[in-house]
Amino acid sequence: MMTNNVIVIGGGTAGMEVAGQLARQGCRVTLVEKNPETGGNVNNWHHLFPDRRAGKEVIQYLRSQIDHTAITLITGNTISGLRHDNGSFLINTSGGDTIAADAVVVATGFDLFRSERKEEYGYHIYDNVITSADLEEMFREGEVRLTNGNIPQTIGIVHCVGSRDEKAGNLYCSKLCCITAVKQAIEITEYIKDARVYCFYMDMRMGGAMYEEIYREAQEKYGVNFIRGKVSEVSETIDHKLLLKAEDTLAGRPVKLKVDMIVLMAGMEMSEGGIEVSEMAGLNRGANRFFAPADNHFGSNLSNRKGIFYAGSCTAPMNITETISHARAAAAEVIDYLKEKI
Amino acid sequence: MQFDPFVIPFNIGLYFILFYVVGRSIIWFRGLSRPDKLRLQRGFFGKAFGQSLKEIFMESLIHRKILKTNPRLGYMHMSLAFGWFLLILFGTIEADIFGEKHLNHPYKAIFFKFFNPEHGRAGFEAVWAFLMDLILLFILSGLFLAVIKRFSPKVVGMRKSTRLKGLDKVALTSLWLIFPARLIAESLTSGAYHSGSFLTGTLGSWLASFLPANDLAYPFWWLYSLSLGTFFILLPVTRYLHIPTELFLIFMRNSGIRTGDKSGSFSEVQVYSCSSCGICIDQCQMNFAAGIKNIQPVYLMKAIRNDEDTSHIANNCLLCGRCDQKCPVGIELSPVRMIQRRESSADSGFTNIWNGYFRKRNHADLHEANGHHSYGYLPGDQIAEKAEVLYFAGCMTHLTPGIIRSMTRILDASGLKWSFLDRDGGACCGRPLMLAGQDREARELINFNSKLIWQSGAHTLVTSCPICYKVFRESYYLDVEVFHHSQFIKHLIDEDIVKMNFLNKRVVYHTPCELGRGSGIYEEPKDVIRHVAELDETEYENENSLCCGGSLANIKINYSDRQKIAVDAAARLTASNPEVLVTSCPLCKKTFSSATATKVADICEIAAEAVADHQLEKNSLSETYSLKESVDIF
Amino acid sequence: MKKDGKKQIWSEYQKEIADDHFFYVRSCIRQSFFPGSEQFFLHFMRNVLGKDVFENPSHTTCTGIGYHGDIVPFSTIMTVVARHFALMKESGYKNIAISCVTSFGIYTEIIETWKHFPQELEKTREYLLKATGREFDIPENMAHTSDIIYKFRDEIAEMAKHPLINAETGEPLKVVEHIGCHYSKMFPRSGIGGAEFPHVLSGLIEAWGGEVIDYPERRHCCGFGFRQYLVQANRGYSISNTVKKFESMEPYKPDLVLTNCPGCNMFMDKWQYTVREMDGSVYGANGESIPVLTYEELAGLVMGYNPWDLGLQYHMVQSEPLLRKMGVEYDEKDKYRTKAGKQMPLPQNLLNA
Amino acid sequence: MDKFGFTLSKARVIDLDSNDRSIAEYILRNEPSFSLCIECGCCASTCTAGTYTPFSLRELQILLKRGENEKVRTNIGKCMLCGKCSLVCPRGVNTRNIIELAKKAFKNQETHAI
Amino acid sequence: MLIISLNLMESYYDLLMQDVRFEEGLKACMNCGVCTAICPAAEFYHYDPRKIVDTLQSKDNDKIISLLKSEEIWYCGECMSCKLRCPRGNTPGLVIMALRTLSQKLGYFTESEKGRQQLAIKRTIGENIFKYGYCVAAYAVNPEMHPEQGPVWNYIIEHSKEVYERLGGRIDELGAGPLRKIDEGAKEELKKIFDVTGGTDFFNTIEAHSRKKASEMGLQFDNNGIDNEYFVEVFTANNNTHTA
Repeated sequence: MMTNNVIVIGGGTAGMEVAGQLARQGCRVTLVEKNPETGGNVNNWHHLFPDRRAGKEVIQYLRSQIDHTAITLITGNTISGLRHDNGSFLINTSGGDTIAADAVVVATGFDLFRSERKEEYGYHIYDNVITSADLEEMFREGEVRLTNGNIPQTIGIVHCVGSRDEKAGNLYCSKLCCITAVKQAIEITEYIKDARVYCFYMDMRMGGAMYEEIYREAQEKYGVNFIRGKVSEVSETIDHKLLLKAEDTLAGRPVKLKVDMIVLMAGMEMSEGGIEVSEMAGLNRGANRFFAPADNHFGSNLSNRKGIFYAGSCTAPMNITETISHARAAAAEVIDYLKEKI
Repeated sequence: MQFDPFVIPFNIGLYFILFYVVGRSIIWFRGLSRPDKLRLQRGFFGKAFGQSLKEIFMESLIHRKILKTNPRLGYMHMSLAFGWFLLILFGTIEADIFGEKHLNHPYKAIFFKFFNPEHGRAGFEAVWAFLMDLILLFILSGLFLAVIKRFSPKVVGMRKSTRLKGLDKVALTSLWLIFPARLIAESLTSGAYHSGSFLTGTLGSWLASFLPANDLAYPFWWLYSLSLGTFFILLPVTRYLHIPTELFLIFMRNSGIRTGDKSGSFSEVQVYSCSSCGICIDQCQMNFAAGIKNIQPVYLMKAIRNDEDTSHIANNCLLCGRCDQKCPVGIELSPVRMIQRRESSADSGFTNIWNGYFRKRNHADLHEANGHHSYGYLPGDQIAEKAEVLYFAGCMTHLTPGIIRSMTRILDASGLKWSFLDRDGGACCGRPLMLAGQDREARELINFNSKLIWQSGAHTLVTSCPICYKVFRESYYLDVEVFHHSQFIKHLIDEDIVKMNFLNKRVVYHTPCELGRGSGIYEEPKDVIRHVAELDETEYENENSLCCGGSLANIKINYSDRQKIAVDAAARLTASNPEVLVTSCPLCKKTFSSATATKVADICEIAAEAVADHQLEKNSLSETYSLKESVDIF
Repeated sequence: MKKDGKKQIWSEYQKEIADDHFFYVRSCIRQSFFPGSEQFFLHFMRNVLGKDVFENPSHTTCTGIGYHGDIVPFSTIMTVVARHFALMKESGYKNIAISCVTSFGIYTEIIETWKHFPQELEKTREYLLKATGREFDIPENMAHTSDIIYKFRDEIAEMAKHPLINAETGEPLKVVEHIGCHYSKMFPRSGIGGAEFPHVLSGLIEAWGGEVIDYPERRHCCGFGFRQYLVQANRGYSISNTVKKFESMEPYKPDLVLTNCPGCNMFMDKWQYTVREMDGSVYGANGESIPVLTYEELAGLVMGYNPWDLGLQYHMVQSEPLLRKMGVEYDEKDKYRTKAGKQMPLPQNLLNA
Repeated sequence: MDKFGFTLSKARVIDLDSNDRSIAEYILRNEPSFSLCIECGCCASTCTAGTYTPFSLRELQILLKRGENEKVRTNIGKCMLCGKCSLVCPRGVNTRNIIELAKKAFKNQETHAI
Repeated sequence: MLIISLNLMESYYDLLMQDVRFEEGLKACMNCGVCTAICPAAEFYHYDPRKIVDTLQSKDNDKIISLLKSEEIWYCGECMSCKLRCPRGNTPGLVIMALRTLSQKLGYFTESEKGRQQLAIKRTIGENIFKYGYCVAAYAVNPEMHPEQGPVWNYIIEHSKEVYERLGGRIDELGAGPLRKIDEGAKEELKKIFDVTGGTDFFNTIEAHSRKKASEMGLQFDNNGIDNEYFVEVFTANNNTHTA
C-alpha cells in the first residue's frame, strides 16, 4: 500500500497523540505547532486531576508517541494557507514551506479565557488576583506567595470565570474548572498549613471519574469552604487585601469576605489559531465558537470538509483523558478515509 | 491461746471490710425513696428473703446465668466464688470440730493448718483433710482458668476481656496469690509434719524432700495472710466491691425496687454490683460488628464509679437491650444508661414526664410542658376526624410508603371505620426525644398527640412503628387500646375479619428491638407470618434478636458504623438464604434494605399481599375505600 | 494596584462625543440645588470654547424621577423624551447634551428599547403625534455633560490656575470620584471607561493633577434609590448606603468627592450633615467633613473662577478646607452677597464653617 | 433620634471576617460529618417539624458555618429529633448529633464554657 | 380611570410579559446571586432580587399575587447595578419596575406599607410635573418635609430670589435658564402626553385605590394636597419590619 501524508495542525495533547497513532499505522505525518515546543496547554499544568500526576509525565508520554521516523515536527510555525487541489491538500506554513497532504487533522485545542475581560474581578489591576494557570506556575516554583512575598492565609477561589457568562460572551460550561478549583484548593492547603480556602461556585459540576470523591475529600479532609454564589465584584482594601462580594444563595443573604489572594478559574475558549484555521479552510463553528463537528454523536471527528478531521478540545472543552480518546478516534477516521480514497 | 503475728494483716482486712459493708449498706438504705424503704423492709421480712437467699446461692455462688451463656466462664466464676465459700464453710466447721474450743476467732479457721500442723493424718481427720484439699483444688482450677482468661480470653470462650485500672491490678494479684499461697503454706507445713492429704500432703512431702519445709512454711503463711488482708482492704476501691454489693442488690430487687428515671441508691447499688465480667461486651453488636469497644455497660459502670464524664459513652449506644438480657448480675443496664442520658442532656432541666400530668390532661394548651415551649408552633386547633380505628403511621413509616400502602389495603379490607391520623405527616411520638434524655420536650409532643387521639373518639390505635408503639403504651395516658400493626393483623386473622391467602414464600423474621425486648411482643408477628408464609428459624430469635443498626437511640454513631452493624446483622439473619427477610418496623426495613441483597419486607406488606382481592371489594366501605388496586411488593 | 490594567479597559470603552452644536437639556435637581454648575457648563462651552450649545426654554423634565418612582408609565416617559427629541429636531440639532445622569440613563434605555422593540418606537411616534402633533428623530450623538467636560479636560488643564495639587505640600490632592449608577451600569458602552472602572471623572482628576482614590465601595450606589429618598419613611435606606461609602473611603483621607450625578452629589453632601446629627460621625481628615463637588464646580475652581459664583457656598459641606489646599484665594465677605453685591445674613451651622 | 423621621439601618450582609464561628468549629470537632453537607435540602424537605413551621436544617447548618448563630439559637429547639433527616441524607451527615451539639454549644456559650 | 379586567384563570406571568421591561429583564435565571451580592437594597432590607426573579420564573400564580401584594417589591432603589453583572443578561431592576406597575394597576400596592407610599410620590413628584413641568423644583422642596437637607436649605429657600439670581436662576421668568418658568403650552403638551399614554389613568388608579384603602384604615383622605391623615400616614409610617 502506498504511504499517505497527513498534516496535523497543533502539537498539543490531541495533535501529538493523533500523529503518533497515524505514524504507527503507516502514514507519513507532519506535525505543525505554533509554539517553539510541543505540549500545548498541558505545559501550564504542574499537576493534573484526579490523581495529581505531574503534567510533565503526560508531555513525556506524548513526546514518546511522536518520536517516530515517519513524523516530521515543525515547531514555531503557524498555518498561513490551506488549499484543496485535486484530492490533496496544500498547506503553507508561516515558515514558508508548502506541504502536500492527503488528509488534515485540526488539533488546535483551546485558549484559556483572558480573565482581565471580567473587569469586576480586577485581574491585571489588583495585586494578588491570579488565575488557575498562574497558580500552577507558583506550584511549579514550589511556593505560593503574594506579590509582597508574604504567604497568603485566606484564599478565595472564583469559579466560572468566563464560563456560563453572557457578559463574557460564553454561555457554555467549561466543565473542568470546578474540578481544577477543588484540586488547587487541596494543593493550597497542602502548601500552606491552616490556610482558609473559600470556593465561590454556582454549581459544583463534578462530572468526571473520581471528581465527586475529590470534592468530598476537600470538604472532609482539607476543610475547604464552599459558598454557593457567583462572585459579583472584587475590590482592593487599604491594607492590600481583596474584598470579595457575593450572595450566599443558600443562606439567602449577601456575603463579604476579605482575602489575601484570589484565584480565578479561567474557562476554556476556542483558540485563536483554531479560528484562523477555520477561516482559511472554511470550517463550520458552533455558537460557542468551537469547531462544529459534522455530527454530534457519530461524527465528532468529522468536519464539514472531506479530508479535514478534528481531534481534541478544538471541538469542545475536554479533559486529557477525553482528548486522547478523541485523538485516537480521529486517527481511526483518518485511516478509514485514506483506505476509501485508494 | 493460739496466736501468731502473721494473722494480723488478715484480721485487719477482715474487720475493715465487715465494717465497710455494713456502713455502706446503711448509707444506701438511707438513700432510698420512702416507698422503696418500705419495699425493702417488707421484702426483708417477707418471702422475698427466701428468694434472695436462693438467688444469692444460685447466682453469686453457682453463677447459674454465666454457666448457661458460657460454661467455661461460668465454671471459672463458680469455682472461685462457690469454692471459696465452701472452703470457709468447711474450714469453720473443721476448726469447730477439731479446734481447741468452739466458736473460734475467724482466723483460726483460715489458718487452721498452721495452728494444727499435725491435723489430718488419719481417720475422720483424714477425710476432712481430703475434703479441704479437694475444695482447694476446685478453687485452684478456677484460678487457673482466670489466669488464662486474663492472657487469652478466647480460651474461656470470650472475644474480649475487660480493661483494668491500677488498683484493680493490685487487688487481682492479691486475689490470685491467696490460694497458691495457701496451697504452698499448707503443703510445706504438711511436708514438715507429714500430714496433709492428696494435694497438700503429696506436694508437701515432695517439697520437704529437698527443701527446709519447716523454715519455708512460715513466710508463706505470712504471704497468705497478707494477700487476704490486701484484697479485703482494696475491695471498696476496686471492682471487687461487687461481691458484697451484689448481695444487697439481690435483696433490693427481690423486694420489688426498680431503677426508675432518677439516679439514686438503687442505680448506685447496681453500678457497684457490676462484676466487669464483660459478657455485655460480647453481646454488644457495636463491639462485634462495628469494632466499637469502649462504650459497653461495663465501661459505663466503671466511668460512673470513677465519676468521669459519661455523656459520650451514655449516648453512644443503640439501646437494643441485648446486654440487659444477658447481664449475670441482672443489672438494669439500659435504664441506668438512660439516667445518665437525662442527666447529660443539653436541656439538663430534668423533669419527670408525669409531672402535673393529670392536671393538664384537659388543659387547653397541651403543648406546653412544665412551663417550657419548644413546639409552640404545633397547631392547637388541629382536629382529628372521628373513627373506630385510628392509624398512626409514624415518622419513619412515611419514608417507607410500601408500609402505608399495605396498611391502607388491610384496614380497608377490614371494613372497619378507620382514619389516618398522620396522613399528612404528624408530630413525632416523642420517643426519640426521650431516648436522648429530653423528657420535657417529649412531654410536649405526647400532649399534642394525646389530644388528637382523644378527640378522634377511637377505641383502637394502630401504629406501624414499634418506637411509637412503645411510647404510646408506656408514656401516653390514653383510653384506647394500642396495637402494633403486627398485633392488629393477628387480631384481624384470629377474629376472621380479613381472609388471607398462603403465599408459599420461605421467610425469616427479625424481631425489632423496641417491639421485642422493648415491649415483649415476640409471638404475634410470627403467628401472622406463619399464617401467610413459611417461617424459618434463625439463630437470633426473641430475646436473642439482633439490632438492625438503625436505632434512633444512638445519636453519636456515624453512618459507616451503622452500616457495618446492619450488614453484619442482615448477613446473620439471612444465613439460610430465605426469600424474604421480614421485620415489623419501618426503620429496620429501611436499614436492612440497603444492607442485604435479600428482599426485605415489613410484616404488613406480606400480609397485604396475602389479602384476597374479593375480600377488599366485599368489605370496603365506600368512604374509607382508598386503595383499589392490589399491592404487589415482590 | 496596576495602572496598565485600567488603561487597557479605558481604551476598550471610548465613545464618540460630538465636538459642537449641542442641544442642552437641564436637570431638575441640579438647577435647584447647584444651578451654578449648569451655568458654568454653558459659560465654559459658549464663552471659553466658543461652542454652540442651545437650550430650548420649553423643554421640560424628562419625568425620570417619576418614572423611577414608579408613578410614570414607560410609554409616558418614552413620549416625553420623544418630545425633547422633537424640540431638538425642530431647532435643527443632532447632538444632545444631557445634564442629568438619570435622564442620560433613561434616554439611553429608551433608545436601546426602541432598537430591540421597534413596535415601541412606532407606538411612541403615534402617541407624540397624537398628543402634540410633533415628530422626532433619534439624536445622532448623545453625551452626558460630564462626557463633554472629559472631552475638553486637557484644554481645561492647560488653562488651569489651581491644579489639584496641595499648595503647601506639593502633593497631589486625593480625590474620590463617584459615578451615578445610571451613567454606565445599565449600558457600559454608553460610558467613558465602561462601568467597572469608569474614566469619565478619574480622567479629569488625573488631567488636572489630582490622585484618584480606588476604595472598596467605589462602585456602590449613593443610596438615592428614588422612592427610598422621596418618602421620608424610607430615607434610612438612602443614608445607610451613603454612610457605607463614607466609612469605606474614610481611611484614605480624601480631600474631595467628585460626582457627575445630581442625586449623588446632593446626598453625599447633605447626608454628611444628617449622619453627624444622628451619631456624630465625621469622615474627613482632622474632624472636617469632605467637600462634594460637581465636575463643573471643580473645573471652575481649577480654572480660577470665584467659588462663590460657582455656588460652593450653597453646599452643606463648605469647601474652604479644599480651597485652602488648592491655594484658591477667596473673599470671605463676598461669600453671601447678592448679584448686586448686597450683603445677606449668614447661614448658621453649615459643615466645615 | 426622630428629628428626621428615620434612622440608620443595620447591614444584613454576612461578614465572614467578623462573624463568630466558634459554634461551628465546636460541632465540627465533635461531629466530622458536619463538613460533608452539600446543601441538597433532603433533610429540610423530609423534616417532621418542617410540616408545621418553617424549619430548614439545611439553612441552619449553613448559618452555623457562616457564624450567623442567632437564627440557629432561636430555631434549633424546633427539631423533634425524629431522625428522618439522617435517613435521607445522601452524604451520611449525622444530623441529629449536629442539632444536639449545637444546643449544647449554645448552652455552654451561655455559661462561657465552650 | 383605568381598569384592567382580570378573570381568575388569567396568568399573572402573562400580564407581566405584556410589559417590555419584564420581557427584557427576565430571560432565564440560574440563581447565581450576583445581583443580590451588590444590591444596595439587599444590603439593608429583607430583600433578595434573586429570589424574586426565581419566584417569577416559576410562573406560580399564587406566589406572584403575594409578590404583588408584598413589601419586598418596594425595596429596590432602581440603581440597576444588577443589570451590569447578571451572567444571563437579566435585569432584576426592570423586573421589579414591571411588578410595581402591575401591582398599582391591580390596586395590590395598597396591601403593603411600602406600596401605599406610591400615593405620596404621586402627590409630590407627580403633581410637580403638571404644576411646574419639573419633577423637582427648589420651591417645591419644603424644608419641613426635608429636615435632612440641613440648615443650608432653609437658608436657600428663605433667600431663594437672591441666591438663584446670583447663580443665574430665573424663578418665575420665561425663557432659558435654571428654574425658569415653563410656558403653559409646554405644560399643556406634557398633560396631553400623560392623557394619551395612560399616565393620567395611572395617576387616577393610584388615587382611587388609595382612597379606598384610606377608608379601610379609617384615615381622613383629601383628593389632593398633602395635609391629610392618609398622606402623612403613608409618608411617615414605618413598622420596622423591613430592615435587620
